[in-house]
Amino acid sequence: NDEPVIASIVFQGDQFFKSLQQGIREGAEARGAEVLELNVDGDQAREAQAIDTYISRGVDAIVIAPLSATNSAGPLKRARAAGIKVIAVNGGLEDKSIANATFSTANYDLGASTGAAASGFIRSKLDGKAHVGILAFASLLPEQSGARTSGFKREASRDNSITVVTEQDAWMPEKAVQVATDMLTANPEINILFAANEGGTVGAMQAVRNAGKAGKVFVFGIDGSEQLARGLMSSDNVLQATTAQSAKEMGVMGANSALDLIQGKGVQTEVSVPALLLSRNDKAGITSFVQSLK
Amino acid sequence: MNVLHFDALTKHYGEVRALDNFTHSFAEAQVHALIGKNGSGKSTFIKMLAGVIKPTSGKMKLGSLDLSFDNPADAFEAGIVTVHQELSLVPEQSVAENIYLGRLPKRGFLVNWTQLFEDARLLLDEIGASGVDPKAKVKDLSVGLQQIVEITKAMSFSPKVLLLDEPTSALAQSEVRQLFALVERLRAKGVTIIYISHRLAELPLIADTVTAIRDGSFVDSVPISEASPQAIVDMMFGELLPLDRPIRDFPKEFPSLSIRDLCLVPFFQNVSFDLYPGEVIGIAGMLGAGRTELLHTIFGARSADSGDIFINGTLIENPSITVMKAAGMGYASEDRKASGLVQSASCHANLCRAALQRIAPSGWTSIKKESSFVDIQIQDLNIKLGNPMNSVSSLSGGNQQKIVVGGWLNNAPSILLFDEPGRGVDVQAKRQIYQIIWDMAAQGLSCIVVSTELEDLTECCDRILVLHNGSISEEFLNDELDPKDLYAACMENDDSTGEPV
Amino acid sequence: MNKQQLVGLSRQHSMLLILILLYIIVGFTARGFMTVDNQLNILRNIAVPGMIAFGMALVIIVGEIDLSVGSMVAVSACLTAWIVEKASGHAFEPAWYYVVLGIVTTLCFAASVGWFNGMLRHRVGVPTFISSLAMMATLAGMANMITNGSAIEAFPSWYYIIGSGRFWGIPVPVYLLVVAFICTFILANFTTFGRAVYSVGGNMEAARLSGINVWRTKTICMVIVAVFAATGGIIYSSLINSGNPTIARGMELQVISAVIIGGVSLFGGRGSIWGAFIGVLFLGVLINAMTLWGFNPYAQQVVSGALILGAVFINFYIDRK
Amino acid sequence: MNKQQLVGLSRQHSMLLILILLYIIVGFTARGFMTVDNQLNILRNIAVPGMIAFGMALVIIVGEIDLSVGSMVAVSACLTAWIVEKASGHAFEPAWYYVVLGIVTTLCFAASVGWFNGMLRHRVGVPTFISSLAMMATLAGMANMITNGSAIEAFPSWYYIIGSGRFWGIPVPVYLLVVAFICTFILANFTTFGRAVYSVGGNMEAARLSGINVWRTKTICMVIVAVFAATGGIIYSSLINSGNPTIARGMELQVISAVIIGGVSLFGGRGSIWGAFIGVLFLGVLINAMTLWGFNPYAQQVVSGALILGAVFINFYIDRK
Ligand SMILES: Nc1ncnc2c1ncn2[C@@H]1O[C@H](COP(=O)(O)OP(=O)(O)OP(=O)(O)O)[C@@H](O)[C@H]1O
Ligand SMILES: Nc1ncnc2c1ncn2[C@@H]1O[C@H](COP(=O)(O)OP(=O)(O)OP(=O)(O)O)[C@@H](O)[C@H]1O
Ligand SMILES: [Mg+2]
Ligand SMILES: [Mg+2]
Repeated sequence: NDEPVIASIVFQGDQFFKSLQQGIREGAEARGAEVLELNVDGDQAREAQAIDTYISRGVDAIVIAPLSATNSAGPLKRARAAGIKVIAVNGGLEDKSIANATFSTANYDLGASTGAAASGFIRSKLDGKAHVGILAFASLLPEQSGARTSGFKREASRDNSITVVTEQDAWMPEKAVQVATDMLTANPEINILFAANEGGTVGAMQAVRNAGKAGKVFVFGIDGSEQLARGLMSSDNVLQATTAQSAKEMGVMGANSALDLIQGKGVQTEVSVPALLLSRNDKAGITSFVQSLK
Repeated sequence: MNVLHFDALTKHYGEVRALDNFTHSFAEAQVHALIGKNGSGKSTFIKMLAGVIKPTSGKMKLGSLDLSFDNPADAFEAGIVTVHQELSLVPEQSVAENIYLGRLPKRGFLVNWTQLFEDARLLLDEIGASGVDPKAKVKDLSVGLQQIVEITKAMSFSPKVLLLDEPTSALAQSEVRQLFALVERLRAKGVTIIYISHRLAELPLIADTVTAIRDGSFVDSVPISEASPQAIVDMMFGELLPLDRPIRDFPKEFPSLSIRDLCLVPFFQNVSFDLYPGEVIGIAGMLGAGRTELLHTIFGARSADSGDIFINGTLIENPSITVMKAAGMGYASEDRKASGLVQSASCHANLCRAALQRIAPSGWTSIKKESSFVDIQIQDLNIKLGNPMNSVSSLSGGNQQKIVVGGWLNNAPSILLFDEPGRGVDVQAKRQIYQIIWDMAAQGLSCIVVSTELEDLTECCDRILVLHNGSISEEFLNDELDPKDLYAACMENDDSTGEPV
Repeated sequence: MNKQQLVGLSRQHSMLLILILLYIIVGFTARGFMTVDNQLNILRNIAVPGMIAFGMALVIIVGEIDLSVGSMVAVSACLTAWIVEKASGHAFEPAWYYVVLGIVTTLCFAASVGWFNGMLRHRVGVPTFISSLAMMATLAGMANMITNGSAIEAFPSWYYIIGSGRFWGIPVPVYLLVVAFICTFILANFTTFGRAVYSVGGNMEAARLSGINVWRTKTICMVIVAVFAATGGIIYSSLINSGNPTIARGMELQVISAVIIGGVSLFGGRGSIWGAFIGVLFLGVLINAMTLWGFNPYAQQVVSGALILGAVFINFYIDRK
Repeated sequence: MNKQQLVGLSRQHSMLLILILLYIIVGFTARGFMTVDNQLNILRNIAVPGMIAFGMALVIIVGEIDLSVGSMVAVSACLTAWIVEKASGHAFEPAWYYVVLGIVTTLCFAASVGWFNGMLRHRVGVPTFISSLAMMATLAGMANMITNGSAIEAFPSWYYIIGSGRFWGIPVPVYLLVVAFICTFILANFTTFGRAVYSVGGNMEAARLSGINVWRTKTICMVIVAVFAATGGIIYSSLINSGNPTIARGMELQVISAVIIGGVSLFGGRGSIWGAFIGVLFLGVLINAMTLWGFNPYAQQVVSGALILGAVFINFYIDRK
């Protein structure tokens, strides 16, 4: 059988990557390609090994969410040398010559988008002053986590005076509830919580609710999910805004570009997929986002 | 009426016929001694009756009741209770809990602790072990006391049939007498007792009949009145040459081992003696007299509080096992399960372990290189085993003991310490071990033998020291020495048991 | 009380002393630590690892281990949410009918997994270390498959009570923790089953020869820890108000550390539920303190590793004396 | 060869038979599996877990365990990179000077951590299960601190050879794996040290009374596994051309699974290096097959869990007979 084979590699099993892989699969299968899926579970070595396996398997294209902008380069370079098309999604590689095409929403932009929303909120509701607690995932994925938090801090402090009181790691929801609760105990002056991923945002939201601080502490997050959408719609006024990526769309775009390359067509090499701000003030946007998840 | 009846009872382990066509009846309310050399199938027989293993074929009957057990609990139900050869206690739990293991008294669904301790107290008193605290943890008791707990546990079932597999192998005389008194009381109550022991001298004191097994087959069963020592040995072995301890002459000029004022609180103080090349010294003493600790200290496995050890006249500065081994010393441990053998390893590996530095001084070794050392011991000590590569745990107790000794002989020691070499070893094997000791002694090996069985010492040793209340109280030259004298010396003013001699 | 008794006491409770020391140090250095609120936070945070630790203590005392508890927490949260979601589609009211259905089914599922591990150990001799390791991957995959990778949010509004509610100011999980403690404590110390657990772990052959049903004892312990883990999953599903497959990663190691820090012997036969509680509390206070101190996350790993090592060091060192 | 011998043989090599079965199944169902290239990939992929597994087999046979190997891999990669980065600033040429400096320092560091775990076990009685668990957190934190969370890229261009180079078409890590196998195999089977490892693991007291230096034996095993883990870290640092703190997460459990699947007894005293190799190869083939099959990643977790369970089941089941 001559149908093209595409390997789809991601590094985590959460909803974002799930949607991304689903997009890749749907995009590819719509055009008659076979898809091999893999989740390397945050392991750089496993990623390198998987790429080598696909090279000897002789796939036609690899659509990958690279674990690192630099460290994922080596094996992908080998893949490219073996004549395999390489499409990077969810953030590119530092060495622009490796990927045939790159689709990304920069992590920095994700943070910045939420940061901008927070900036407006702080200015109008908190007189331009805020004490911020941050939940990140620096010991899981240092690069991505750092980019998101710095994007947030930069934008949020624009025209405001914000103090980052504490910055902790907690990316799983149940851990995040606990850490956020502890943070609020230790630093009662905190009035803004920022979480850098879905689990952290869910946890921060629940922690504020549990501590009975709804209306006093406001949560800003990153990533989109049904639970976060519901949080934004909820009347308790805890979660204010979060920035989602259009994961599925990005996956479909990646798959299409891979198949175009295989068929010898030219493609755009750098596509920036815009970040999608979901805000309490924009119910319509939230509703249409939830639709897209289904 | 014949209460216990066996019809062609058979147990095969693969090719090994552990018990073959055993047909016999044991009369009610009597003590039946079951004898046989190591590996003859005694424990196998007991284990089937106790529901631990299932017979390959054959029948067991208690009165008119057919016995067929799926697990030990079924045997208890039928009134058959066993004290196994290997101690089976839970070291971390209290004496009372061990006695009532699996049958703790309950109040509602909770354990009735008060009753548990009271019951245990009563039982222990009844047995004459009032010194044992039912709340003490078993791991804090000496081996002997643990054995008492084990027997108390069996008693608590009020058994119809009591199986005792070498209950005295870890006991000293005073405790043995307690046990016998107990057994007699049980017999009077109508309990049938099957009693396994290698201590043939005990049999006339306790048994009503003597039944022998040889190589898995029933040999004969005679009333005790007809069982002279010679007859018993004949039943066990067919023929056995009389023992002849060579009276040897060796120069007593330069001791190969000198102990001076050795102290280890609270076990012993100021122990001093000399051991000459070619001499075999016995150390006698009651259970818990601290003999094991003394040997450990001499061997460097424990450090003494004070005192000096000289080997060939040289003071050993910092005794450790490594140093002592290098100086030519070896130590055959008393407890082959806990500290003598690596049960998970092969016979081969166990025979080589202590002597690896000698077998392979360069550090490079191989099965081939080791094989000659293994084969020679299997042959010399007449160890009964299938393939040396099989696990040592499949051997009978006596053969395991020979492996312990063989392992040290491979290291060509000049001083060898034996802690209870005869525990659980049959007469023939014991004699083989003596013979080896004497042969080696003739070539200059010096030995110290510790044994709870005083007959062992009088049969084997040139000189016997008595360790009493922590110091050497008496010394006997073994010349036609009567074990009874030795026994008296061990017991003198023994305030720990409080018994008159 | 003479000197010897004092030494004996400190030996037995060395971990408790270390914990008190930690309390004093943290109390003086971490803002907000000594408030009632924060102490309740700590208790609520250790509620789930705590109850699992009690079960794990039994499992380790009986001579086995269970590495699948973290995945069990995740799959239980997801399974409960999934059942509630499916059932609520069929509209048999009121809502608590299907919440109860979800909870009961999940607990039964957990019990059967524990039973399965026990059976594998018994019938085939597969060590629980390895069967539960394989189970860890299987259950994690199942959690993802049930939820299709995302969180299921289907609970009625009052469901939050289990994980986040309070009665008389005390969080509900704390009550659950206390109940779990009392039950396991009584089970271990005052029932024949509990004593059998110690016997089997201390000397399996002796226990068998005394007619104790060794396999039933072991299997029940495996069932207990699985059920506690499932309860933990249900609490978490309420805490975060959804069935989320990413929760409780690595919790098995946290729980096992706690149990061992609390003095339970990995070789079986030795340890106590009280000790397991102390161990869990120690870790809980440590995590809480580091959050309050606001340490750099990287340094937190190093410090918590070093402190665990230090505590165990002191504990064993005193035991040695 | 009669029937009984056949059964005996299959018993001894049941895991090998299962592996062959897996090869046949995967060979027929996964495209590209049976190519020379792919087989070399598998070998290269198992090079690091493989050599660690050989060390781990020794550690488990001697009756201990080391849960810190995954973190050790990560910290070693980072440490090597960090040293190379610092040293290259000082420009003492040629480049291989400071690469060697980095590698040697890292290996010494690993050896001292292994030695430290051994000492803690010896002097204080802290079980290696718990000390290495604490070490796992500590080393992971150190890896993050050294690199400040991001990867250090400082290697000279030829450094890739260690992890990705080939000689005569065969990847360099495969040679390293083979060398590690031969060395550990000889160590375990043809040296007095190897014999001592089995004795100590089988019965520590018996080994001590035979004059074996129990603590030296245990400590050396801990050192060996740590050094193998550090070597693995160096190989990975070359493979991904940087010192990255996120690598090898959870590798300890993968390696321990492999060793146990390969028939090494968790209770010590029993097992073989050859068995460890079979276990590692089994897991390596499984991961490779999953990658080639490319089905849903969630199902992959379930399937791999179930397959490990199945393999162990068959293995123990045959052993039972
Ligand atoms: N589990 C087993 N597997 C294989 N062979 C066994 C097993 N148990 C016992 N045997 C063999 O069965 C025979 C009888 O052993 P048994 O333990 O009954 O001897 P014994 O008479 O009690 O010896 P001892 O006096 O030394 O205790 C021996 O040859 C022994 O090696
Ligand atoms: N772990 C322990 N805790 C407390 N006392 C002990 C312990 N081990 C031994 N003892 C005591 O030390 C004394 C010496 O015991 P040891 O085992 O050396 O005696 P032994 O002469 O070798 O007797 P055995 O015939 O039992 O080997 C005994 O009083 C014993 O009760
Ligand atoms: Mg026997
Ligand atoms: Mg002794």
